[in-house]
Amino acid sequence: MIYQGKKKIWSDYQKEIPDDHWYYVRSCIRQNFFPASEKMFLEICRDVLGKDIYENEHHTTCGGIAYHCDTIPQETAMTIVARQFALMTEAGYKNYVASCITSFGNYSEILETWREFPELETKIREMLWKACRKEFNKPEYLAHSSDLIYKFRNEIAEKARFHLINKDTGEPLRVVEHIGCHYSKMFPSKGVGGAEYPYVLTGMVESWGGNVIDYPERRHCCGYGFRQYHVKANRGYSIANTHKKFESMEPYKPDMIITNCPGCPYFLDRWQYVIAEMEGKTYGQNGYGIPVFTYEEVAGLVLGYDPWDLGLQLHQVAVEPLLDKIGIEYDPASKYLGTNRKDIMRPELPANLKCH
Amino acid sequence: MKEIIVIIGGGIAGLEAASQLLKLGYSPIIVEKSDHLGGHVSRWNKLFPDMTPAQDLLSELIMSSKDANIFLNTAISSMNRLKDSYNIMLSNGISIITKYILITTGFRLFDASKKEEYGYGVYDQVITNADLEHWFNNGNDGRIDNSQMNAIGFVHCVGSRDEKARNTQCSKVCCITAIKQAIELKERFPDAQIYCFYMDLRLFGKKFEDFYIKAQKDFGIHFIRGRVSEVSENIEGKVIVKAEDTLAGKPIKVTLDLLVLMSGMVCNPDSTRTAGMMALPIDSDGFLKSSDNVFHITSSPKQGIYYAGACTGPKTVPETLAEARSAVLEIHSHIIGKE
Amino acid sequence: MREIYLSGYNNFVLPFMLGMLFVLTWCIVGAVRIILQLPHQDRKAFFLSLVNPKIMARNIRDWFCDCLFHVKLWKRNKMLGYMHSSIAFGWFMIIVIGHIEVFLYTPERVHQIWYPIFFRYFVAVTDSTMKGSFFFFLMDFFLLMILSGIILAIIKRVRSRMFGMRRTTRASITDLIGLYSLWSIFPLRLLAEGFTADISGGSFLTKSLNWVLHSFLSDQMNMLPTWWAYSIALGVFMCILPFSRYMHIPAEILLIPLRNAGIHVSHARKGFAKLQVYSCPGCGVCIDACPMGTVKSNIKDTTVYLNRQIKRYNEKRIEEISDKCLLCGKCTAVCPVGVEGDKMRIAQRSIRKYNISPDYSNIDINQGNLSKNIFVSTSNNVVSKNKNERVIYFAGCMTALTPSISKSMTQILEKCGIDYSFMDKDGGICCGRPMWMAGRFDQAKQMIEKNTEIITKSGADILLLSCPICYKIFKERYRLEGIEILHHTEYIERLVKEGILTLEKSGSSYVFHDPCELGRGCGIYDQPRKVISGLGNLVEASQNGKESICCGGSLGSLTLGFDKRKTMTENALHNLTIADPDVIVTACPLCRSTFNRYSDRPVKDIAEIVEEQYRKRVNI
Amino acid sequence: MNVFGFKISPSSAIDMDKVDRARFEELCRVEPDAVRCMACGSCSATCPASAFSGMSIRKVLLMLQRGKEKDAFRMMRNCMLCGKCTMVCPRGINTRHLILSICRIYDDKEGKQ
Repeated sequence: MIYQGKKKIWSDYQKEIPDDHWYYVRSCIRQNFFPASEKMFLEICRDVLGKDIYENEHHTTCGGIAYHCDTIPQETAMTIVARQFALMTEAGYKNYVASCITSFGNYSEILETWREFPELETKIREMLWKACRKEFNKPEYLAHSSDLIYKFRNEIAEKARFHLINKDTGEPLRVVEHIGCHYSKMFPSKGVGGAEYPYVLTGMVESWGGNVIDYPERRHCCGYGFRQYHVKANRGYSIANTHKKFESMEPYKPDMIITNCPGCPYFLDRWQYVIAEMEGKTYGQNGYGIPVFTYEEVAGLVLGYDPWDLGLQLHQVAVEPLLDKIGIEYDPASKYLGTNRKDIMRPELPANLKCH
Repeated sequence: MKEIIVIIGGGIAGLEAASQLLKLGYSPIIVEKSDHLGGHVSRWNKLFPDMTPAQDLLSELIMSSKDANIFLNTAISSMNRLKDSYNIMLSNGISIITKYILITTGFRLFDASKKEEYGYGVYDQVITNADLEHWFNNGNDGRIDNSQMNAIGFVHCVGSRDEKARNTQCSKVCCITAIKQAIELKERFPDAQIYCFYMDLRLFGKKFEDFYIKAQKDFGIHFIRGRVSEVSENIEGKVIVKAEDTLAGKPIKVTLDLLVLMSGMVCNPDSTRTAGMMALPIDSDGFLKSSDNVFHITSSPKQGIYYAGACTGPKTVPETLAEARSAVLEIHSHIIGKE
Repeated sequence: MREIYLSGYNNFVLPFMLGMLFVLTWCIVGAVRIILQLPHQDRKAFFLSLVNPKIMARNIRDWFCDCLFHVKLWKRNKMLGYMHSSIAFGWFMIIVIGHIEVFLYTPERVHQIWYPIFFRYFVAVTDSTMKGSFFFFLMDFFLLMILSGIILAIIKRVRSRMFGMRRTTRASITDLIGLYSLWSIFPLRLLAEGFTADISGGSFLTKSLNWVLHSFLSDQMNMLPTWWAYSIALGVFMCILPFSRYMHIPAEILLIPLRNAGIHVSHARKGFAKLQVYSCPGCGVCIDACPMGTVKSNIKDTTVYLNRQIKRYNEKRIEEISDKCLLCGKCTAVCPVGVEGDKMRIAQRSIRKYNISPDYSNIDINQGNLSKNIFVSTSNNVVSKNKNERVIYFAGCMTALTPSISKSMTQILEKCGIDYSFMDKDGGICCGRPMWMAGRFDQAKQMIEKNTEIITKSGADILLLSCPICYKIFKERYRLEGIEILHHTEYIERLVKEGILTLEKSGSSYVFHDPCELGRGCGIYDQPRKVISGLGNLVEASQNGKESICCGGSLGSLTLGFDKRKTMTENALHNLTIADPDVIVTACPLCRSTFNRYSDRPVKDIAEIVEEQYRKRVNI
Repeated sequence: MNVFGFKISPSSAIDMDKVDRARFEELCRVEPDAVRCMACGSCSATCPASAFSGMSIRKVLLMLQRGKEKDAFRMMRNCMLCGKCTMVCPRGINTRHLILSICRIYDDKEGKQ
């Protein structure tokens, strides 16, 4: 691997990311899967970086999942998106930041489509007006929330209490970065670093002390793929993809996986349990899995937040071995205590995957 | 008085034209930007289909054109049209007035690193056809392990027939070059499995089909119909190539010790620059546009300006040489006609 | 005649006796083994044939004609025929007359089997004997006949072309020993009898020699060594016989009754096949006959060498030879003893072991177009009269590649107002012959079953075939009760004969190429010629009919590559165009496309020329 | 025990790294022309058995080289050895003998009779 070669490609794909005044839209599913991530993002933006970030409780789904599942036509998805833009316009913002990769891809696709076919935009404006009497301006900048963390990765690093370094050996942690497919595969120029070697997460990992590993199936989908998972008959295919990725990264002995998509961390995390049940195979050390994190969780960890406040107890794969490796202190007793210190009950432990 | 003819580009087209012009009693001037003559051929090892050493061809060409006026390390600074001639300013300060200009600026190899998914410049074991020829010539390339080679791959059409690479034309010579290089590698590494990933095999020339059959039968080279989709590096530093075997209708994957990208021919930016000076038209494929593509392939729309070789599109060596002779004949008949 | 020696014995008879005992034991054991190896029914048929006077008569005729007179060789070349029959018949007669002499003069010595052989040593001539000078004359006469044959044989070794043979077999070492011992037997006998002729009597040859010998040799002691030498030559010959090609002499005696009993090769190496191998005289007539002989390297792949390799159990060569063969059957047609080179090869192929076996049980003949045979009534288009028969037309796989044949044939059927159904118009199941030729009988039988079902179900009266390859297997292996199987040459000829189809002579000259499977395979030679004669001027090829040369395209060969067949096709074309015909006519789709590839003149199927000519006539 | 109601789907991909070439090489020693195929498809287009089992000697050759031997055997099931493919092959491959050689060298354990 020639690092300079990759750097050259990264330099070719730099995108403009607004500095401040962001209009934030949440993901449909992340709050269920990794409930603290979006909260942590807002906290980092506001408290750590001191930025203006606004969110509006009236926004809905972007329609992306339904669109990709072929259950709604693109015009419908566009009208939904137009409404989101109208909310942003009403709030007086111009920088649109999406928490979800599929939303980000959906927005990018719609904006590109409108650019190519302006008559479609006009039509959508009419439809939005008919539907809810709203008007909108297109955002000046469109960013994914990981773009913002990427932009301020070095500020976060300066304030970091921990680094992605094995405290015993002093070696950088081996990190697998997994980018959501809709981040830049559709429009390489819309993602930091392009589609082939997206830099958005690699940049964070490098700033925070880790080492990104480049394994053969790095480009491969996590296996979610909407229709693949949503239809039970197709789930074998969904897990086959995840399985392929783990088989490919296994020789590199990764310490952790960092992702920037709502579905990916969920599937990379949960399917490890299913694979362990089906095949009896685990990919981490000593029968554990490879812990999977969202970038917000990782940012929270390096900034010194309490792992349980970050919601890490909701992961299937135990995070404790990694926390130990980095040297992050945590209270095992409070793992299953809610914010109100009440017991949220322990999950049943799987047979093959070691989970503390 | 001897007629002066300026030849822009000292590749094989320029050299052959100069040698023919000398024979006809004219006074050719070769303007070459680099420090050596012969262009791409000077870095090539052997030429298909007879495996002629490129150096033999080149020394013969240089020998027969040695009486021409040759300016190396010289670029064209400007050009402008006088009444019935052209004034050319060279970067070395010399200015020439001539009635006839022959553009033989040739092509440039497609920059393989633009096909990011193939990892040229990122993976250690990915090289181009030009790199391989260079290795054949001097045996010196850190990316090629002389002792151990189990599997080698060739990707045809890198940057050719590819809208995403902004080149829709076929580079014409890569298929046969890939077969030639595959055979040469198999001769050096007889135990290695060699795979050629192709979209179409476009082998049109004399003896090319024999070459193909020889590659299949005598050298056991595997031809896989399917364009490589992506290349990765595994933990041992080998490259993993993925494609669809379209004839089997199945995805295919293979681990290789070396991957050779058959970079195609694209128009030389110097051609475009030179054309810009004289407002010469550029064709949709990016190459210089001839008066027409059937009857007057060596003529430009401007009087006194002629083309030869790959500046008008991908060509083989024999085609380039033939075109150089043809252009010389055009110039000659034009001069005779005027007298 | 009186005896000189009381014992009637001398030590020199030992080599002969040794050889005789050895060869007799060998042959008896061999014959018993071969008969035991026959399948039960074949053995039964053989024994029954021996008491059938008609078959026995045929056996006797064949023994004389084939073993002694070599009638087939006479037909091929007079010199060759004379050479073989002079030795065989001459020797036979010497043995017979020798025995007659013993019976006549010394009947008490009959039980001493060496006695007739060395008769002249043991007896002295008396006055009364001269009554038998007739036998003396005969003995010398046949000895001379043999000697003339041997001189010819020696000449043939050097100049085989004089005997109509371009190439001859390369003898093996045992063959050479046999050959030289055989050659030396008779000159030695002459010499020995020459020495004793003054005592034992003789005729024009022996007496004259005796006179010559005595003119410069006086020592009577020369006599014994020559008798020894004669006996040794006999002994050596008989000892080497089982290991040389001369084994054909006893083997053929058994082969003839077995063949006449209707026995076929059923096992690649045992029984009848083994007998065929040993019956091969190694004469090499098959070498010139083989169409592959145009390429010199193929000469070693002819039947004579197959037999030799089978004797040697050289499995690699057996496989090579049997797989390469085009199965044109010409070697069988020309073989003087009737070794079936093609069947032998198929038998060799049949013992291969395969790990993958095709299976056609999944083919449902009721599905698709396979068995939808609808007979199109074209009676309203009657040219002359409507025949009350339904024809099922099976064009065959190869005809699918030369659709002009099937098109012409269906046109003819329509014009003649025949009710027909084109069975494999949209493809069908292969007839099984190519699979059969590859020696995979079980697979071929499965195909035969499927096709039989389709054809029987159709309710047709006639099965019409365009491809001789199909025709042969349909004739030989299909059981189609009540359905007449015809090749289109036969059918066209019949239509012409019945006046349904009329022909008109044109000025063109045609040569007919007899396809292997149609001619040698099924014996159809006259019908196509009759049809062609009605269309124009029929000229003949240099070699035709039974000796027609394979086009080289045969499916019979498994290993001959496309590039290796070109010279064979060219040779066959050369043979066909000797009389410079305008059109080459054949009756096989495979021959047609093979010839068409290299021919300098049009190559047509017989159906095509009939249809073409008919069409022209109607258009005018 | 699998309680999920689905399994990891097996990969349909060809992994050339795992292809055992030994038997194909053995085949090539007997049939050196086997590798001359240029995948024109004439053989399968003319094949009467293709109607019954999708037989295509082109695909068979390809599958054997790609380690998908079972697929190849399945296709060969209905080959009738009629020789049409040999007649049409533009590269002059002796497909009939090739088929017989495949039947000898390879071993279809499941389809054995």
